[in-house]
Amino acid sequence: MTHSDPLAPSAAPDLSVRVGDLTLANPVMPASGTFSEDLADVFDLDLLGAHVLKTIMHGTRPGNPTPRVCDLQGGMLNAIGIPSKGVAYFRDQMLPYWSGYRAPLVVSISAHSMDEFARLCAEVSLPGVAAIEANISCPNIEADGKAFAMRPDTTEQVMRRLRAATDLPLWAKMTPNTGEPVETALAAEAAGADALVTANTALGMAIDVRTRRPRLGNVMGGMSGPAMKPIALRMTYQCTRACTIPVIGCGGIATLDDVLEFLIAGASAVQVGTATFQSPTVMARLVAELADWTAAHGITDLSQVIGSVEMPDDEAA
Amino acid sequence: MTHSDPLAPSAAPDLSVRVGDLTLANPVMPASGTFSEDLADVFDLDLLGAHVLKTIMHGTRPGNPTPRVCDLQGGMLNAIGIPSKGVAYFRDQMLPYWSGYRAPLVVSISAHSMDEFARLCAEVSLPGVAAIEANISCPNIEADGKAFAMRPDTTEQVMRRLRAATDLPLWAKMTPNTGEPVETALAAEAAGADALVTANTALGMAIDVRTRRPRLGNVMGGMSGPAMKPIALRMTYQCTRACTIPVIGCGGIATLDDVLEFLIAGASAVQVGTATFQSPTVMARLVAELADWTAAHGITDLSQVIGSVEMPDDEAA
Amino acid sequence: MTLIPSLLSVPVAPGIAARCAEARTVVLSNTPVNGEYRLLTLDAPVEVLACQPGQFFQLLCPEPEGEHPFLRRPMSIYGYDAEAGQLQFLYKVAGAGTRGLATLRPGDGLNVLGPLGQGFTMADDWQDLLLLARGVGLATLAPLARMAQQKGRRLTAICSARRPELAMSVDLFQGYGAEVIVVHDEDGSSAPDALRALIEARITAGRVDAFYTCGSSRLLRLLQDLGARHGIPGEIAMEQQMACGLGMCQACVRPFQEADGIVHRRVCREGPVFPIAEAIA
Amino acid sequence: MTLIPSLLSVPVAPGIAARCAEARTVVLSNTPVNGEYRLLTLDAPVEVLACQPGQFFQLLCPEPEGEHPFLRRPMSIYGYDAEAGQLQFLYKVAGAGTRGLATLRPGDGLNVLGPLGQGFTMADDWQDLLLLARGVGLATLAPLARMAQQKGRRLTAICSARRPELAMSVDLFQGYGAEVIVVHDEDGSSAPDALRALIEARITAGRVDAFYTCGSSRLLRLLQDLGARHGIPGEIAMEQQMACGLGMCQACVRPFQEADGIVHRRVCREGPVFPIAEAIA
Ligand SMILES: Cc1cc2nc3c(=O)[nH]c(=O)nc-3n(C[C@H](O)[C@H](O)[C@H](O)COP(=O)(O)OP(=O)(O)OC[C@H]3O[C@@H](n4cnc5c(N)ncnc54)[C@H](O)[C@@H]3O)c2cc1C
Ligand SMILES: Cc1cc2nc3c(=O)[nH]c(=O)nc-3n(C[C@H](O)[C@H](O)[C@H](O)COP(=O)(O)OP(=O)(O)OC[C@H]3O[C@@H](n4cnc5c(N)ncnc54)[C@H](O)[C@@H]3O)c2cc1C
Ligand SMILES: Cc1cc2nc3c(=O)[nH]c(=O)nc-3n(C[C@H](O)[C@H](O)[C@H](O)COP(=O)(O)O)c2cc1C
Ligand SMILES: Cc1cc2nc3c(=O)[nH]c(=O)nc-3n(C[C@H](O)[C@H](O)[C@H](O)COP(=O)(O)O)c2cc1C
Ligand code: FES
Ligand code: FES
Repeated sequence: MTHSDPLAPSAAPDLSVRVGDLTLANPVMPASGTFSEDLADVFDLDLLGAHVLKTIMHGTRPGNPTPRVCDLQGGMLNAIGIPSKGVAYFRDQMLPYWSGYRAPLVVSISAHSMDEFARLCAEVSLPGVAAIEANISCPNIEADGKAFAMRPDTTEQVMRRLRAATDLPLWAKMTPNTGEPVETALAAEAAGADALVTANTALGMAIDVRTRRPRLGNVMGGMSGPAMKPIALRMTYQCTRACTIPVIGCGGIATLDDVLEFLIAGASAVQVGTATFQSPTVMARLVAELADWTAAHGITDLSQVIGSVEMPDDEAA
Repeated sequence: MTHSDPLAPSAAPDLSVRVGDLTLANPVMPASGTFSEDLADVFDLDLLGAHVLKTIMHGTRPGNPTPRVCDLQGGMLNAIGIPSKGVAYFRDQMLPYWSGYRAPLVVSISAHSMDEFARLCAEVSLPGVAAIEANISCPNIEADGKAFAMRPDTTEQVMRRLRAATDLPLWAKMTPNTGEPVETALAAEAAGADALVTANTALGMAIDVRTRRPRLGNVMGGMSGPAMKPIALRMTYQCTRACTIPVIGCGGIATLDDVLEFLIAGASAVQVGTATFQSPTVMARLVAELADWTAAHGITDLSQVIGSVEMPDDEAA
Repeated sequence: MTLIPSLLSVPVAPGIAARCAEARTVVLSNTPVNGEYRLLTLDAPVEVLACQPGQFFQLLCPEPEGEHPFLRRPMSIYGYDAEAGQLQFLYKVAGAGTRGLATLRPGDGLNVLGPLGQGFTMADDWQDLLLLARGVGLATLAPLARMAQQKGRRLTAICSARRPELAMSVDLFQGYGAEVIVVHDEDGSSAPDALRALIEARITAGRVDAFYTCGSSRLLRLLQDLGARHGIPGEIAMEQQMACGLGMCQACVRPFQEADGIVHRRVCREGPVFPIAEAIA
Repeated sequence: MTLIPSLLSVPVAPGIAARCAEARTVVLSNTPVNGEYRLLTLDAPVEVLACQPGQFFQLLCPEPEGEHPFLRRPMSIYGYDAEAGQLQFLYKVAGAGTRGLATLRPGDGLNVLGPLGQGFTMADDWQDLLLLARGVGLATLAPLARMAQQKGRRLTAICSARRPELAMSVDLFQGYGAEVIVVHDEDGSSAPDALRALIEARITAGRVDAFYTCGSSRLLRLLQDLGARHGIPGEIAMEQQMACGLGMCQACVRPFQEADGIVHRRVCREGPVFPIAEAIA
């Protein structure tokens, strides 16, 4: 920054937010699986509040059969699976690259068993990693969307194992497919999670009526994009009310109003996924638009926005 | 029908489907809460496969505070609640009107306790009623969307009480908010349900960023319309695979392709809700379009379509 | 909007006198009026033109770029002419739906549903009528002027606005023989006390048999108070969020004061016009 | 599409030689070609015009009435001209996205992302080139003709179609000095055996150093077989469902045969052009 007039709009208002012990320069970060170094061709990745990588698993895995994506009205389905090159590739090839950025690096991990999950967690707790996001919610890994985050007991067990395996800030990525969103959030908090991410994709399906085949090779997959926004916002609101740890909103965020909607509901930061596929520059624009908005509204600290939802009057209908 | 040429497209192909012991002239019926006698101004209600009424409860109730609806990208939220004029009003005022139609009448009921539910079920089992749809899933009745259909045990308990209370065909309306859709479906079947309806609305929320207030007076509400279609289709598919009783698809159906998508996934019939708000004539048009489609594709019986989804080849990705 | 309702026509049951229909209209013009408002004139089929003042339509708004209005938007009938086959709406660009309406160009199609709801009544002994409204509310009351003229009633229209030049429909009211009084915020003539004095003077002169108003709680409270004091009946057109507009979904209820207590009525079905005395501001 | 990407420009990091950009273009023309196909010509900024034949763009298609294409649609570059500031796509109207493209009129804006992927290569010893493609695949191969001419190579283009008059790009190939052979279904000249005979005759005459093709599995298998028998290398442009087009999401993988076994590569990043020998039909 070389500007001298602190009142000029370009004086970059302070958009910093805290997520537990971590301070982010702004609340906008990518959602896991929708981001990679390829995006650096389109904007300066250091404009982001953090970098969140595609979930990695311990060994190498091919991922799901194709087609792996299809589009919907207001969203998409994916069943990428978690193609993974394994932990060694991450350590040797990816970490050095990402360490070159100022933005804190969040590493997303997953596993089929608690042992493997804890081992992977310890192995990725390396210098240069700012936080670990535990993807306990990927609906593609186990049959019919049953993941750790579907239930409070499995959530608490796996998060305790991860908590013991690392000293880094530990985020738990929740699923909208559970019938107990609040109970699982409380279980993650009780197990020592430093933040929650609400949420991963909603389990869905689509059929091509001409071929009578499912549109995804995996038959079912995760719905993301604006279509799931009301569900993700509801979970964000439920979790911020129930828990004391910060919540990171995620699901369908594409516009400044969406960012504000999640912050007002209580999110301390937001993740943007599918919108990047529609417009790869969207996250950089959201940061700029948020700066303009705070300036225009006299907001000096985003804590004036976060959780500021007003409850309706208690008037009769 | 006075046409003489049986090959002319106007010879009204047979669109009848069976839902348990009930035969419907065609698979298209309204979803509860999105239909009333007011629609008779717009098309002949006897064009429908069945009539499904707004859920009634035992006593009179005012419903939720306003605003009760808001619109979304590809859908809407509602928190109408169940304003009810009680069972006497149904018996004396509504039943005589609906008995004037040929289309079978399906009465949707709900209650806060199993006792009240069973009593209401017995009281509405009247001549002129063809089936009872148990709304065990309305997300607005109990806090945070917890309804009977959220869990297999409560589903089984309440459905057993209802089964004992009536000899009429009994349908169970499921919720997409459960983490155990298959288990609750199996529980409803085990308790003696004759059919399942998949599904009621998905719990969501929206905030007006200018006023910072929730867009619904009730804060949270049920998402319906195209945005929830992939979730409802997934549940329909899961339930038809797991259960032997018929499944009625519901959620986001608006076009002929949507109807076909649910039938191909395994639904024996479909319910149309929110689409009627966009176009009140939509159900009548869907019946006509389905007739044209069967004629054009040489389909003589919808059983050639129902459940005809083809699984992807087992090729590697 | 999501659906493109096809032109396939569907029959109503024999014996039903349909009060409304879903119909495709064609835009004749869509022009700005007064900066904030637009007048939309449609070529409409006769089956939707048996309208009453105070009734409304549900419009399936096109999607403006980047926005997705989903539900229909309710709009009062501003003008209707069965012989000319025309239907008019006066609307204020407020959000996604009305921004969508503003994109309509002559020749474009627009799917409408209506006429809906219960319009204004005009009892035989309501000879001297006083109409009080503000902003887009004047659109809702505009067709009353024609009704009054047809029935040979005297109508005074008090048009309230932020600035005198923003008062709408003045010409239209005058064209139907109404006396028009423009009140506005700049000289304070639109303030409740000023209005109260203005109206009470006319009541005292024996020149008010009934009130008509719409929208604003402030104006409603004023007329409720004056009506109660002086025994003057009247009607108000009210608004509420809607989904179906037909009476099916119960989204659009408002509370009303009846003798036995508060009841809920559907704005789209029992309304949008209600007795002033029963409305709750 | 949902987002209306604003024109706000965002910086890339210093030192990055960006291979692609998200840019707003303006439609110059969008005209039917051969009934099933359309040619879209865009006025495009120079930062997206450093293209290679075989690369593609991701187009943010407008929504046609009643349909909602959500993801971008991949389209091969049919023509590009950095000096004139023009970019062209030849597309077949297939579904919601391409129906949306078909609605574009001169002057409309279109958001594009590109150029993406790895284009065709042309090794120094590939002097005699044989190009074989069908339908819209010819669009993908069209810019190769210019590249061949610029590099002074001899190109033979075998254009396959259902009927002779449907063979596309014949003029374009000829314009760049290629020999064009049209084969079609009506006289059986497009059948695999007929093609095999045709191509083998040329190989025998020593007139084929490399193949280029795209799309069809049938043509791929034919060229793989001929390539293996006669030791002729070549390249194929492949397709797959995509989400991001940039390499981030891993949606677009296809299996390839490497020495050690089958590997997955991203069509959008490692491709869309791959060695014919490694592709799996
Ligand atoms: C019976 C009736 C008659 C009306 N007549 C007119 C008229 O003649 N001219 C005019 O300009 N406006 C009129 N309105 C208000 C008009 O319906 C809203 O301004 C319009 O729906 C706003 O939609 P939007 O998408 O532009 O705004 P948004 O604020 O984005 O709308 C969001 C949602 O809120 C609803 N909504 C917003 N404002 C209102 C409101 N005042 N009443 C009910 N729902 C609302 C919308 O329908 C939509 O579902 C009338 C409303 C009713 C109920
Ligand atoms: C690298 C590449 C280059 C291409 N170049 C051209 C070209 O120059 N001209 C042309 O006409 N077509 C080309 N295609 C195919 C083109 O992308 C599809 O025809 C188009 O996406 C269809 O979209 P739709 O909405 O009209 O059809 P729909 O069938 O409704 O599409 C549904 C979904 O399937 C995807 N899809 C459909 N067909 C294909 C396909 N063949 N490959 C990948 N995804 C597909 C769509 O992108 C969309 O997400 C190319 C595809 C790829 C991958
Ligand atoms: C193509 C794709 C791949 C994804 N991969 C992952 C993943 O590997 N790990 C994960 O936790 N979430 C993954 N997600 C979920 C996103 O991180 C995010 O939670 C979800 O898409 C909702 O946000 P959105 O609507 O902004 O996309 C993926 C989503 C998409 C669309
Ligand atoms: C305004 C509204 C009211 C509803 N009321 C009821 C109800 O009383 N009982 C019920 O079982 N479902 C009710 N539903 C849910 C619908 O019956 C249906 O399950 C749901 O809307 C999904 O279908 P759709 O996307 O076609 O609307 C209601 C839905 C809406 C939109
Ligand atoms: S809007 Fe549906 S009942 Fe009034
Ligand atoms: S389309 Fe996303 S990696 Fe290729």
